[in-house]
This record gives sequence, C-alpha cells and structure tokens, in this order.
Amino acid sequence: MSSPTLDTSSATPATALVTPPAEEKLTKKILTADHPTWCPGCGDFAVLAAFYKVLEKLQYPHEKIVCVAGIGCSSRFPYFMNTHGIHFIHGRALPLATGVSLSRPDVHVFVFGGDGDGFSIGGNHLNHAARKNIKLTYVIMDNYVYGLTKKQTSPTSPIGFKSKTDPTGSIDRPINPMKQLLASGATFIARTHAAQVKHMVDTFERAIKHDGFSVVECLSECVMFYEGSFDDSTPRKGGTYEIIDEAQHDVKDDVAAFQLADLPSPGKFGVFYEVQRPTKNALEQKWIDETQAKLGDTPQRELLRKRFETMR
Amino acid sequence: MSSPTLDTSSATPATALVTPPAEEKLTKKILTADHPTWCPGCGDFAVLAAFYKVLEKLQYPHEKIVCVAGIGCSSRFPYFMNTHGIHFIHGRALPLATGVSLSRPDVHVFVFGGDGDGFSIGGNHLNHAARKNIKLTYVIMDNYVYGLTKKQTSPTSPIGFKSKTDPTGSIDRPINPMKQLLASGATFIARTHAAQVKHMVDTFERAIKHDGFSVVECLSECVMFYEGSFDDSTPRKGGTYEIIDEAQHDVKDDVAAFQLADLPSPGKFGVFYEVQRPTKNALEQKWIDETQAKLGDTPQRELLRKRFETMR
Amino acid sequence: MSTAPALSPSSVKALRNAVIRLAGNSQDGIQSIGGILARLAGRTQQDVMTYMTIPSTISGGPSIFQVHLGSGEVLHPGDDSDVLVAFYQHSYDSHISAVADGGICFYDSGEVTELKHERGIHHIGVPFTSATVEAVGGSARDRGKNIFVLGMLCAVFRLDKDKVAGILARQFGKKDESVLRNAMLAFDAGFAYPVGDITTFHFEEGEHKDEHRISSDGNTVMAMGLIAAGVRYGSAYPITPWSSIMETLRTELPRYGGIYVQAEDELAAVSMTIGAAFAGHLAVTGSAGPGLSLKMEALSYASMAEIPLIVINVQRGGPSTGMPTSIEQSDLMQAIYGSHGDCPRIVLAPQDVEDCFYIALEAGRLAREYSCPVIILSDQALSSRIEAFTEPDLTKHWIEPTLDLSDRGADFKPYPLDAMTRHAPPGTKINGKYPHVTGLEHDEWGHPSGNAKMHQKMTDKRRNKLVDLSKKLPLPEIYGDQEGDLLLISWGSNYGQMKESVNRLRAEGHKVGAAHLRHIHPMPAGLDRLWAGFKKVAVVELNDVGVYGYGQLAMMIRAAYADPKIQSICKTDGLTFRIREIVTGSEKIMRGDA
Amino acid sequence: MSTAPALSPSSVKALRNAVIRLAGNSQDGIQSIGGILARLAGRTQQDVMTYMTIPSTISGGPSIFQVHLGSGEVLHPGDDSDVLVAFYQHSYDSHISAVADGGICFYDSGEVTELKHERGIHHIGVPFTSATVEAVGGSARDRGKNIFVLGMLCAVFRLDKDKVAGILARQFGKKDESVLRNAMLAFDAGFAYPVGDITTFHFEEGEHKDEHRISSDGNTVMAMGLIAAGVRYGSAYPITPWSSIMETLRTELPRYGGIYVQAEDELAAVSMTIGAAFAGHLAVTGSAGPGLSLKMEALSYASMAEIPLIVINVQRGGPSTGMPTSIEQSDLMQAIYGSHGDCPRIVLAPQDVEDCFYIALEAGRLAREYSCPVIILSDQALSSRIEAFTEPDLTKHWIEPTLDLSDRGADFKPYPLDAMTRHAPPGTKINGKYPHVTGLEHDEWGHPSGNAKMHQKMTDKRRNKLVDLSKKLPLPEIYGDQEGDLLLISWGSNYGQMKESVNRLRAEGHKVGAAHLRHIHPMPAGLDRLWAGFKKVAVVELNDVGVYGYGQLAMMIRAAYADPKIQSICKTDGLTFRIREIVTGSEKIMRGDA
Ligand SMILES: Cc1ncc(C[n+]2csc(CCOP(=O)(O)OP(=O)(O)O)c2C)c(N)n1
Ligand SMILES: Cc1ncc(C[n+]2csc(CCOP(=O)(O)OP(=O)(O)O)c2C)c(N)n1
Ligand code: SF4
Ligand code: SF4
Ligand SMILES: [Mg+2]
Ligand SMILES: [Mg+2]
Repeated sequence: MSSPTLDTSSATPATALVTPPAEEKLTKKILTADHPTWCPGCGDFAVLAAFYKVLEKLQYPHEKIVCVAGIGCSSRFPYFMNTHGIHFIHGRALPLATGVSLSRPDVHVFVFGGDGDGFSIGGNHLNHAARKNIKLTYVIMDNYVYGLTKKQTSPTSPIGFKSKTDPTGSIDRPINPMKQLLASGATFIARTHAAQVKHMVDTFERAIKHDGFSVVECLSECVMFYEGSFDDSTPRKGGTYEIIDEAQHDVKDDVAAFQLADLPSPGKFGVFYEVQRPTKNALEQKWIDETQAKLGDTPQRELLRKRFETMR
Repeated sequence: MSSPTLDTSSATPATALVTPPAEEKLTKKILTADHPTWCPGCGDFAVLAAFYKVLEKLQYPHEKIVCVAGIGCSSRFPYFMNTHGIHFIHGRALPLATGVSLSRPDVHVFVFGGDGDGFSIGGNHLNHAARKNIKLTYVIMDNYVYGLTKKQTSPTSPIGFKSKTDPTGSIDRPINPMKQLLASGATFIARTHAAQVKHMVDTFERAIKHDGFSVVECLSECVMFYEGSFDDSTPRKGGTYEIIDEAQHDVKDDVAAFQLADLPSPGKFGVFYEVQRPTKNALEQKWIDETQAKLGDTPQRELLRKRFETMR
Repeated sequence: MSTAPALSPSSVKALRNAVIRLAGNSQDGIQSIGGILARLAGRTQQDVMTYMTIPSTISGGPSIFQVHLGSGEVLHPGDDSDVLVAFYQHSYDSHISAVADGGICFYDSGEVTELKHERGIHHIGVPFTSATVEAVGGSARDRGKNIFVLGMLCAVFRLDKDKVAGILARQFGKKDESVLRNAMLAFDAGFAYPVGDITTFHFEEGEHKDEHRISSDGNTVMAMGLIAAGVRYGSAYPITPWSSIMETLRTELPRYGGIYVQAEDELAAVSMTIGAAFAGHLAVTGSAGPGLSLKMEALSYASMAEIPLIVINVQRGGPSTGMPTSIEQSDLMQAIYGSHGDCPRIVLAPQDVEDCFYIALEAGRLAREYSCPVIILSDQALSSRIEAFTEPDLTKHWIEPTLDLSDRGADFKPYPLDAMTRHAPPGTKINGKYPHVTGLEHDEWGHPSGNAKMHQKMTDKRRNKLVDLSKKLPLPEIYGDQEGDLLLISWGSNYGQMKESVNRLRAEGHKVGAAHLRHIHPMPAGLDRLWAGFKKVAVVELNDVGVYGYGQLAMMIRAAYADPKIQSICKTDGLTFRIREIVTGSEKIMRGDA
Repeated sequence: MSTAPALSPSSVKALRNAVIRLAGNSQDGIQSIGGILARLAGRTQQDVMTYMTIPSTISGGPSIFQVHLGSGEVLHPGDDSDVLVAFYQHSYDSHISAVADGGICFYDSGEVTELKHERGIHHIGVPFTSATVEAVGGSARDRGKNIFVLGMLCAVFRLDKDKVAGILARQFGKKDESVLRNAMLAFDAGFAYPVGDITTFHFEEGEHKDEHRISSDGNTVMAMGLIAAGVRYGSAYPITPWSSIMETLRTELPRYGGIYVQAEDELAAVSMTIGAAFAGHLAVTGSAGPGLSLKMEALSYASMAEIPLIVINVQRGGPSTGMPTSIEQSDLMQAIYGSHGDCPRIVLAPQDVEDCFYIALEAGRLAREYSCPVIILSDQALSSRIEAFTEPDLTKHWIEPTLDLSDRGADFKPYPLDAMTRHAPPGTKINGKYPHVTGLEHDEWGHPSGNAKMHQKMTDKRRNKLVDLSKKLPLPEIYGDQEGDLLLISWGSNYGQMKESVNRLRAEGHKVGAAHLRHIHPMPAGLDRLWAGFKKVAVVELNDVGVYGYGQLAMMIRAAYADPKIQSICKTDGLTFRIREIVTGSEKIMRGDA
C-alpha cells in the first residue's frame, strides 16, 4: 500500500475563505445522485424534491453545499444528493455539523434526520447546538415512528400507537417538538409537511436564509410502519392544513409561539419563531479578530516561540 | 474467595411491596453520615440541611429512602446521607433513578446533582424522564459553574462569565432552566435558593409530595469558583428574593409559567408549574395488572412452558 | 442428498437431508415460508438449520432464505443447496451456481426466462405468480405466491400436509378470515400443481424421539432464557439485530409482573438497567456493536461497583454502522477490554440457537454469584436462524426471581475484602451505617477511598473473582480425534460448521479434533491441556486477523498461553463460514503454509 | 545527595542532586513553590522532575509536592527524599519514613510537636507560620508561609536569589501591588531566617549548556505540540487530568485563528472534532478514561470512514470514576480494542514531559499520512509533573496548517483499494460524482456496499495501513546491556524510572537492558529482535495483571510473539513506580520465582 503524503501543492491556509468559483447552474439533474432506497410512497421523497427546488433557487456554488445526517431512513438523505455529504452515527449529526460549520465559514451546512435521531438519542445535542446558535439548517423528517429499525415507538409517537415496543399501544407522553425547540433557544423554528410541497419549499428557503440555527420539523409519512399518521393534516384525506398568519402571530414572541404549540393535532404550520441573535460562528470569529489584532502580524510560528520564552 | 449463592431465605417476590417496618423516629442525627467534603461556605451545605429537615418532617421508613447522584461537587450528596445511596457516573443519575423507581414502587427516590450534570451531559435524560413522568424528586443544585473540575463554563453560566474555558468571558447563551423544564413535560417544576432555608424546605416538601416527576432548581453558590453569583437574589447582600404569588399565577398554566421564566435575573422563585398526569410507574403497573388479570393465577413457570408449546 | 437425487419418474425416494434455498425479494414472504418449513421439521422430529440474508436497503431487495432439513444431526445451514426456488431472473442468476451438481431448480416461469443448463441441474419451470393469481383471484396481485411454493414443496417432499395446514391456520387465523382462506387456496394450488417428471421425495423419519421438540430463532430463545433466569426488568434501545429480544421482553414481561423500558438511548438504557440491578433485581440490557460502544462507561462502573448485570451484544458486521444485517464476531475484544480501566467482567457466547436459552440462564447465575456484569456475545446468524431442539425442562431450568431485603446487621459490609460482594438493595434495613454504591475506589463499606493500598487490594479482589471462576470452569470436550494433526477451536455460531468440518477432514484421513468455547472470558483454566496432543491449533472465527495475523480469540489464547502453535482461520465478508472455507484453511495450516 | 549530607557547620557543600519533599495541605500553595523551584532548575541548566499528589476531596486536604533537582540527568521524581518540609503534624507523621537515612527535616515548629528522632535524620524546627505572620503583618493569616519556606530553601541551597525574585515578580506582578510586596516580605524573611547549625549546599553547575532550556508540565507541552502540529480546531469536555489541555487550547487557539469548543458532553466533543476533520482540518479531542469510553462509538466511525484525527487520553486510576487524581496506565487495551468491530487505529504514548511535544507532532503526521485516528495515551503523572528540557526548535518542528481544496478530477475516489485514502473536504470541486463519507461499509467512492467481497477488501485495506506502518517504525534502542539476563520493556511515564532501575540493577552486577515503546499500536515489526539476546523479558506498567497474570502491554506482546519468556511487573496503587519496586520485581523474575 502506498502512503502518499498530503498534497499541499494547491493548499490554502486553513482559515481562509476560498474565492467563489465560476458560475455553474445548479439543476435538479446535477443534484441528483442515486435513486433513493426509500419505500415507494415514503414522505421523504417529497422532502428531497423540495430541497432540490430550493437549491435550484438559491444557486449556491455546488461544492459549497454539505449534507450531514445521522442514522435512520431519513438520514440516508445525503446519499441521494450529489453534493459533499456525510452519513454519521445515530443521533450525532448536529455536533458533527457544528464542527463543520464553525471551522468552515465558507460552506453551507444542511442537516437531515428523523424524529428518533433528533429527539431521542440526539435530543441533548439539539438543545446545545440551538442555544449556541450554530449557523446551519436542520430538517427533522418527523414520521412519529422508528422507520429504519422497523416500527418501534418514537418520542413523537402519539399515546396509543401500537408498535413493536408498545404492542398494546404507547403509554409515554410524546414530546412536543415545537415547545422543545422554543425552549432550546433556536433562532428560527418552523413546521411544515411533506405533502405540502409549496409550503415546504418556502419554509426551507426562509430557514436557509436565516443567519443562525434554523430548524424545520417536517411531517413526513412512513407508509410502511405508520400509514395514515398525518391524514388529519392532509386536506385530500379530509384533514386541515392551517398556516400561521404572521399578521396575527408575532414570530419574535416566544411565549406566543409556545401557546401556539399547545394546539391539539394537527396544530398549525409555518414559522413559529424567528429572531436575530449573534451566531457562535460570529462570536468566535470576533474573539479571534480581537485577539489577532493585538498581535499585529507576528507569524504563527513566532507566537509559539514567544510562548516558549515564558517557560524559561 | 468464597462464592456464596444468593441468600433467598428471607427473600420476597421481586415485585411485592414490603410491609412497612416498625416506626423509628428519623432525626437529623440518624440521617447524618460523613462530614461533607465541600468547601467551607459552599451553598450545598444548606441544601443538605434542608433535606434533613424535610425528611424529619416526612418520617418515611429509614430504609426506604434512596439518594442517587451523578458526578460533581453537588453529586457527592448521597455520601453525606446515612441512607441507601448510589453515586453513579456523570450525567446519568436520572436514568439510573428511573430504573430504581420503576422496579421498586416501595422506595422513595431522590436525585441530586449539579447544573453540568443535569443540563449539559445529562440534558437528554432530563427531557425523557420528565416526559415519561417517572415518580421521583430531582434537586438541581445550580451554581452556574463546574465546581468539581475547578471552574469551567457551565450551561447556566451567564454570558461574560470568566472561566478556564472562557478566559475572556463566556459567549454562549446559557439555557433557561425553567423553560427547558417546562418544555420537557415535568409535572412539578419549582425554583428555590440555598440561602432561603424556609422556602427551600417548603419547596422540597411540596416537590416530594407530588405524585410524579418533580424537579427543583436550587441556586447554590460555589464560593470557590463563582463567589457572589447569587447576590442579586440574596437580600442580605442587597438583592431581592421574590416568591411567586400563586393567587396571581396559575401553576397549571404552562404558558404563564413560560412567561414567568422570561424575567431577567434574579427572576422569581417558587412553584412555576404543577399538574397531575399519570406516572409511567402507574401506567406500566396498569398494563401488568390488565395482562395478569387475563392469565388468572397461572404460575409464572407454567406461563413460559405454555409459550414453548406455541413453538412446537 | 448431498449428491443430487436420481430422477426416476415414479419412485418415492427416501432422504436423510436436503438443503432448500428460496431466492426472491425480501418482500415476497420467503422468510415466512422458510420459517414454516423449519417449524415443520421440529414437529416431525427432524433437525433443521436455516440461514437468511437481509437486504440492507430500507425498501427491501434481493434476499434468500435457506433451510437445511435433516433426519440426523444438522450442523450447519448448508454450503450448496440441493434445491433452488428462484422467484426472479436475478435470483436465478445469483444462485444457480450454488446448486449442487445434479440438483433441482424450480423457477417462476413467468419471471425467469434465461436458463443456464449446466452440471446436470434439473430445471423445472412453474408459473408461481400466474398460478397463484389464478387460484386466489385477481385482487391478491402476487401476494400468496410464497404459499403456493410452500404447497408445491410439500407435495414434492411429501411433507405432512395437515401439520403445515395447522401452522398456517395459527399464523393467519388471527387476521381477517379471508386472509386464511386465500392462503389455503394458494397452498392447495401449489400442492396440486403438476411439477412434471420429478421424483417425489420423503424424509426418513427423524431420529429425535422426544415429544417436546420446538423450533425457533435465537433471539426468541434468548428472551425465554432470560425469563427463566429470573430477569424481570431492564431497558434497551432498538438496533438490528438486537431489537427482537427487547421487543419480546417488552411484550412478555408484563405477564410475569415485570417491566422492560425502551430508553431514549443506550446510555440511558444501561443506566436504567444498573438502576434496576442496584434495586435488587436481575436485569438485562443489550444492543449490537454501536450501542455496546455507548455502554462502555457505565459498564466500567458496573465492574467497579460490582453490580450483577446481564448485557447482550447481538454482533453484526463492523466497524461503525458497518454491515448491519450481516454476521461478524468482531466485538470480542471490546467485550473484554472495551471500557477504561481494569474492568473484570464475564463474557459468554452461545453455540447454537438452543444454547441461547442455557447461556442466558448461566449468565444470570454467574452475574449473581460473582456480583459483576456478564456480557453475552450472540451474533446475527444466531439471532434469526431457526433450529429445532428439545424444549427446555423448566422443572430443572427455572429460577424464581427474588429480592433479598432481609435485615443486615451493624457489621454489614457490601464490599468485604475476604468474601464475595453482596449488596443490600434499598428497602433493606441496616442496623447502623447505610452502604453507598460508588464508582470511586472505595473501602469495604463502599466509602470512597484514595488509599493506595486499598486500591491495590480492591483491584485484586475484583480480578480474583475471575481467576476463581476460571478454575471452576470445566474444559470443553474435544469432538473428533483427541490428539493428532490439528485442533480447531471456535466460539459462537460457528459451532456446527466447525464440527462438520472435522467430519470432512477426518473423512479425508486427517487426525483432527475440535473444541468450542462458551466461556470466552475468563477462559477455563488449563486450556492448554486441550492442545497438548495436537501438532497445530487453529482458532476459527469471523473477525479480522489484525496487524499481527491473529483473530481476536486467537490473540487472547496466545497472550494467555504464549504458544506459537496457535494460529487463525478468519474472515470478514459478512457471511457465515462455509464448510469448505474451514476445511481449506485447516489443510493449509496442517501443510504449514498458512 | 542520595546519602545524607554531612553537617559540618560552616562548609559549603556541592550537590549533584537532591530530592525535596514539601508536605502540607493542598491549600497551602506547596504546588506553587514546588513549581517555582522546578522552573528555577530549567533556568540554571539543571534537570528536574517533580511529583505531586492531589487530594480527591473537593475542599482540599493533605498533599505533597516533591522536587528532584539534579545537575546531571534526572530520571525520576525520587523514591525517598533528602529533605522533608513538614507543614503539619500529619505531614510529618506521614512522610518522615520517606526521608533517607541522615536526611534533613524542616518542620513548622508551631504545628509539629511530636518528633521521632530516628535514622540520623536532622530535625530543624522553624516557625513557618508565626515568622510569616510577623514578617507580612497580621492580616495575611498564614498566607505566604509557602513563600517563606521558598526563601528558606533558597538560602539553604544557595539558589539564585535574583532569578527566584524574577519568577515571583512574574507570577504575582499581575495582581494587586500589595500581593507582590507581601510575597517579597515573606520570601526575604525566610531567606534571612537562621536555620541553625546546618551546612549550606550549592548545586554544581548544571550540565546542560543550551540557552533555550524551559520547564513545564506535560499537559502544557502537549498543547504546544498540537499547535506546532497544525491543530487549529477541536472540541472536548472537561475532566481531570485532561482539562488543562483543553483550557490551554481554548485560550491559545484564537491567537492562531482557531477555535476550541467546550462541548455539552464527550459524545458531542468527538463528533464536533470529526466534523472539523471531515471539513479538512487536523483536529483534536481528548479526555480521561470515562470520557474516552463515551467516544468509542464515534471512534469506530473514524476507523471505518478513515478520518484523520488526534485523540488524547490523559489516563488516571480506574475503572469508572476510580482514583481520579492518581496515575494508572490501564486504558491501553481500550485504546486498541475499545470500539466495536475491527477498528484499526494508531496508539502512541509520550515517554516524558518533553516528549509530549514530539508525540503530538508525530500523531498529527501519522493521522494525516494514514488517514485514521491516532490515540495518544498520556497519564496523570505526565500531565502535571514539571520537567526541564531544551526548547523545541520550531524551525524544524512546525507544520503550517493547510486545507487542500484543489479540484479533483472525474475519476476521484476517496477510498481507492490500491492507494491511501484521501478525502476531498467540502469546498473541493469534484468533476462528477460528489463523494460521501460513511460509517457503512462502502466501495471506493464511499458508496454503501453490502457486497461480501468488498467488505473483506476494505477490511484488508484498513488493516494493512497499520501493517505498513509497523514495518516502517524503527525498533527502540536498548538502554544498558544489549544482551543478558533481563530486558525491561515499558511505556508512558515509567521511562525514567525504568532507566534508573537499569542503572541500579547493573550496579548490582546484573546484565540488564531496557527498551521503551512510544508506538504502542502497531508495535514496530520485528520487536522480538530486541529480546533475542536476553534470558527473560519483563514488561513494566501501571495496570493490573488480569486473569492470566500479565499486564496490558505484556498481553499484546505475548499475543503477537507467543514467547513465554515475556512476563510482567505491574501494580495498581495509584502511585508511580518506585525504583525499588522495579528493581525488586526484576530480581524476582531473574531468580525465576515470579
Ligand atoms: C447507537 C445506535 N443505536 C441504535 C441504532 C439503530 N437505529 C438506527 S436508525 C434508528 C431510529 C430510526 O428512527 P428515526 O430517527 O425516527 O428515523 P426514520 O427511520 O424514522 O426516518 C435506530 C434506533 C443505531 N444505528 N445506532
Ligand atoms: C464522563 C465524564 N466526563 C467528565 C467528567 C468530569 N466532571 C466531573 S463533575 C463535572 C461537572 C461538574 O459540574 P456540575 O455538574 O455543575 O457540579 P458542581 O461540581 O458544580 O456541583 C465534570 C465535567 C466525568 N466525571 N465524567
Ligand atoms: S420504512 Fe417508513 S420511513 Fe423508512 S423508507 Fe419506508 S416508508 Fe419511509
Ligand atoms: S468547589 Fe464550589 S461547588 Fe464545589 S464544594 Fe467548593 S464551593 Fe462548593
Ligand atoms: Mg422516524
Ligand atoms: Mg455546577
């Protein structure tokens, strides 16, 4: 096995932003990778299609798009995107994405995953990535069930849901995703639906344009293990899909949003909360800038040498 | 090394409640174990003293009291209680306590720990133990800092706090403990202060008497690494200690509680939220009872034998 | 039928064993009819072992289910198949090469169009799909074609039609009435379908004479074993291929007054389980590799605090998410050494499906006796494959769960230096100082101690439990030659394949024996006596040879005995060993060119 | 001064080395003056090694700080001390037995009242407390008595008073003016205090002739090494004794344009670090044992996805929370085998404080070159002890961090089967299909693959990287005899003690050599050549002998080489090896009764 050393010929300093590349029109065709391995009819197909649409609209440089995921059916998302992508371990997509976001201000970080990945095993990371206001967009494809492992109760499964781990019906109170997110300190919080393509596309776009931690819960039916879960929010199945009227609801008011989150199923959809707060990305950069300003342009190697001097 | 087999002579069936023992008057003296290793002046001493007082009042059978903790200065609590106690690993006290509570309906489970243990590494367990409404009482001794590891930023450290991991002052937005707890689904949520002994004792007592997951955030100063942190809520240091007026605040209203949690430091103290919801303990027992009712009094061994029959 | 059956039009030929491979898509219900065939074997005193592949894609895909039926002992699921049932062209193309010379291939004549006539294989086209649709009616689409095939196989092998019908009735009887009716229509159509000029076979009567013959998969049997061991509490998080154990416990335990909790993650799961153990119960948690990795910190605690505990790892292909639906035995070292610090714990591995029951019982006994965690290493093959065996005798193998809350005296010490650790769970009256359970080093009362000598003594105490156990463990018996050219050593689900390999190698004239380890850590003391009479030793296991050229169990045995004659037969291709792989590996080692 | 100094009233005696033990409570600032003594050594071309104990209680308690100063090479912190400074009766009682025959004991005559006059030890009572209060003024209570003692020791050993004053000024100068003034008052009072009829010593001039001599503790030096290696990103969670590395990185990295994140837990920390590595940076995470256990799942991912990564474990006493402020080397097996699946990763261990710098550099080089995780096993002793050494030459040891975002062609494959894995981080233009990084088994493009042969090939590829590395690693040099009775092998912070033990054993007439391993996994190929000429081999390490009687590194060497002459010298009492423990253990093994 050969062991080539790192190619540094065209290397740039670790922290520098790379100049934007020449235009290349991003199309759905270019963005499409393998055919998704999801079950026919799975809601996640629509989420993928919506994401293609948004990217077609935003036209970010192709190589600057990164898709991150944990483990689950929904977390297979990166494989179906012809962009840089990483399929990490169950529940840890957000801290991984945090590492990317903080160390690479030049790229756009998107995280995809399921309700189990995000609210069960990954619940703590959600709280902390949110309060730190890490610059990234997180889409939770919530199907109220564990899909990949074939039908166990998830933290969003409603009481009474019969699964392999609750054969007589779930008894644990599910989390309220919107309340959880509001308490977490996320600066953009919205709710949408895989069957509502236009609303989904608009919501994604707004989330992506938000400068901070933006999170979208997207109801996405698991036709295999929880058919009909979202009929009550699907108009063509007799449900109602009510979008939040932002003339009535002040998206800056988290108490109002919390109240909105109290509505019984299917609740409302749209933007629950949106505020501006400095991102951790910006705050860390500020610290760096202030620190470096004091140092003038001393080369880094010289900084370390001086540090050694203090140890004499 | 001898290997005695389990003494089953006086053993009782695993799930039976043990009859209450003869009265033994529980006093502070009996409850006191080793002298606490906390620094002189640490707020945690007062929390311990308050807990002795509550137990003196409640007079539970001595052997039915269990103290559980993770790791931290505050988590040393069980050693200072002459009761059954377990000092577990960092951040996992709640799931451990869940195992005790669900499998031993006859004992009283108390969990003690710090802000790092509870809101940082243990944050996810808090959310899930709360939503499942596990029967236990959890006291978070919040000192806004990592004490045991000698002054790093904690998830409750205010912005600007200078610690070893934030030498120029913390930049991450701290969590809002009350909001976090309200979103979690805890059924009893209160806030008290180690310097307010009476309020602390009353609050603990009410929390303990609550049938469900009760959690109390107790501000407890770390004199070593964050002196003066709670001066603004300490009247003798010029601060104000305002107790929630439950005539004005409906403790059943989580939206009102969420709004209350928006107040700037020092905020208000007392019960933010209190509702009745079936505990997981009760719901699991109900399932057991219903299942067993159908089985009549078939011995357990026979149940398994019959199960094998279906595999022929 | 290890050679192909002669096809004389009218005779009925007696069979001792046959390997039938069903190849289709996972959605076609081939597992379901394979399972019925396997269950039938148990009912008819036959031996059986199954094998299946699970597609790793979510929406399903190509999959096989192989059934090895035999009137004598069946040691392995079969390398090659005597009969292939191919549902699609891709099934045919992928699996025809695995049919033995002169074997039979049934194929769906509506799907498989290109045939390779080779090696005397008899091709028999049957329109599975259209014949099923015809029998059941249009609405069923192609559902039921698996049952059609089952009927056809019943006729070909002259299986007990009534018993099959009984199993079908139990399986489908609970659902909508029409479901069972359609199933029977498909079955009868398959049974009646004229397969042409093919011999009809019947199995010789099975050798097993006991009435209590059951057939099941390893995960179900493990769950039953845990219940018999006295487990009533625990917690886990779902993961393939562990989930079905937790699902079974969650469903069954309420009948026994117990509770099994689905936790928010594996860290919580192991913690809740330790909580139940601290509370005085025998409790179990489990997972597959990724989840086990998450439990390593708490398991270190369990060693330090000397908590009795059962932990199950149903191993799958690694590292990381790896090959989640494939087999591997690469978590052995982690089971022994995965936690920080010196963490004595016991590691066991079941050898076959039946043993999943007894290993669970033994885990419970050892956990209680030695007051420490016991890890059971099962694997993906055992988890899902079906075997037939004698129903465990619960009058002998049943432990009534108890909670010892007897009063302890003033001199009670949970961690005595000169006796086994015995905790006093909450609820126990103590006449004096209440004990604490801790992950800090501690004295005999469970009080934290930073004392240098105490740390050394407690380290000794914890380690000596395992030394004590290793001396009490019996050496495994040697199968085959008791001395000679080569001793094979294996563990876990390779048991049957290793024995079959010994049979083949001895038939070739080699002097070969085999020993199987159920106790992986500690190993029985004096293990070297096993190989004293052999020229070479080969450890057969499904993991990598690593930097130094030896598999994981081989590394442990070499480290303990420093005997250079110990070598390895390893692979990591996600599949169980084929007999020929072990045979070839053994020959190489005997020749000295391995 | 390994024998006691002669006490002739007026002569000035030249010393080559002396061990000074300061015994008091952790609150008394003994670490601080010990540190000043150690730093002084670096400034005066002396060698130094310190040792301290940290009370495990929160509010502090009895603690020692020992300084071994020498004009020649100082290999260990000293078994016995030549000089004891006892602040309290309990300090005196606990440590007087550790004073060498004929040594000196200074004690606070206001605190220590019962003396044991034994073994010719010279007792000199000095009222540290009251003399300090007198000099500084009442308000200081007993603060400053440590500085008083420093002044006294300065006078006794004729240390360079100006240099000490300079260090004090730097240390206290930043605070309130009165602080420095009070410190100088205490210092001068101690310096002037008449200690009676005691010889004054002065150290022979140090042998080191370089100007760039620095002294520091291992954790600080490790952080500097990481910066020099090009690390600019990473994340961790606090834990003793790791925390000070992360605190240093958090404080220093902004100067270099980097970010170090305090994560919510260790699971997040390792994930963020892998995120930064995936993003193209060399990144580091670290912890002590409990935190490492929590990182095992993600580290399995890093092996599978072939992520270059540095992971530091500053080991402490285990298992579980164990002895958090004591030393142990019991996480070696976990470093190699702690994750599920076959997880090739590199494990290194620094041999002394200076080496913490170079090992960090090497970790960075190997992580990038082999595209895999590298674990550095440091330990509690190295983390906090102070040594003096030559400042690293940054013109030779400095790697400028780079991010390779050069365009990749259409045929780009991140995981080629026939070449080293090279990721294309986000931001890299790919002319065709973008790569995915995954924990599933995959093909050369990073695409998930359930193919049996591919899994075998990729397992081979990942393992062969380590095989390749092992062949390139140089064998360690043998210190002492190159053949003979016994070869000692050790790793980590035992380096100096092992060499000193060889000196003693050779002085006794034994033919003994020693080899120290910095590359723990893989070990250099052909390691057995080291012991070919020795009758016995003893592996010296601070962990348990386990069920089979061998320590953790010994198990690895035995497994790899199956040579029964490899034995163990182990202990787990939370303390570093004393020379006499290694010497006695060696003698036993040479006699054949171990
Ligand atoms: C550590 C770990 N535990 C468990 C699993 C098994 N597992 C994979 S995905 C999953 C949950 C899937 O549910 P969700 O996140 O809701 O995604 P979905 O499949 O429903 O889209 C689980 C439990 C795993 N891969 N790793
Ligand atoms: C897995 C693990 N990570 C880190 C630590 C180190 N640690 C011990 S306590 C603690 C935090 C203490 O802070 P807090 O919970 O607020 O308790 P306090 O000491 O302030 O009462 C940390 C990080 C540990 N013991 N285990
Ligand atoms: S199992 Fe459910 S979530 Fe997964 S791909 Fe199928 S329909 Fe979608
Ligand atoms: S360090 Fe702080 S929290 Fe810990 S015991 Fe001391 S004062 Fe209390
Ligand atoms: Mg889901
Ligand atoms: Mg704290």
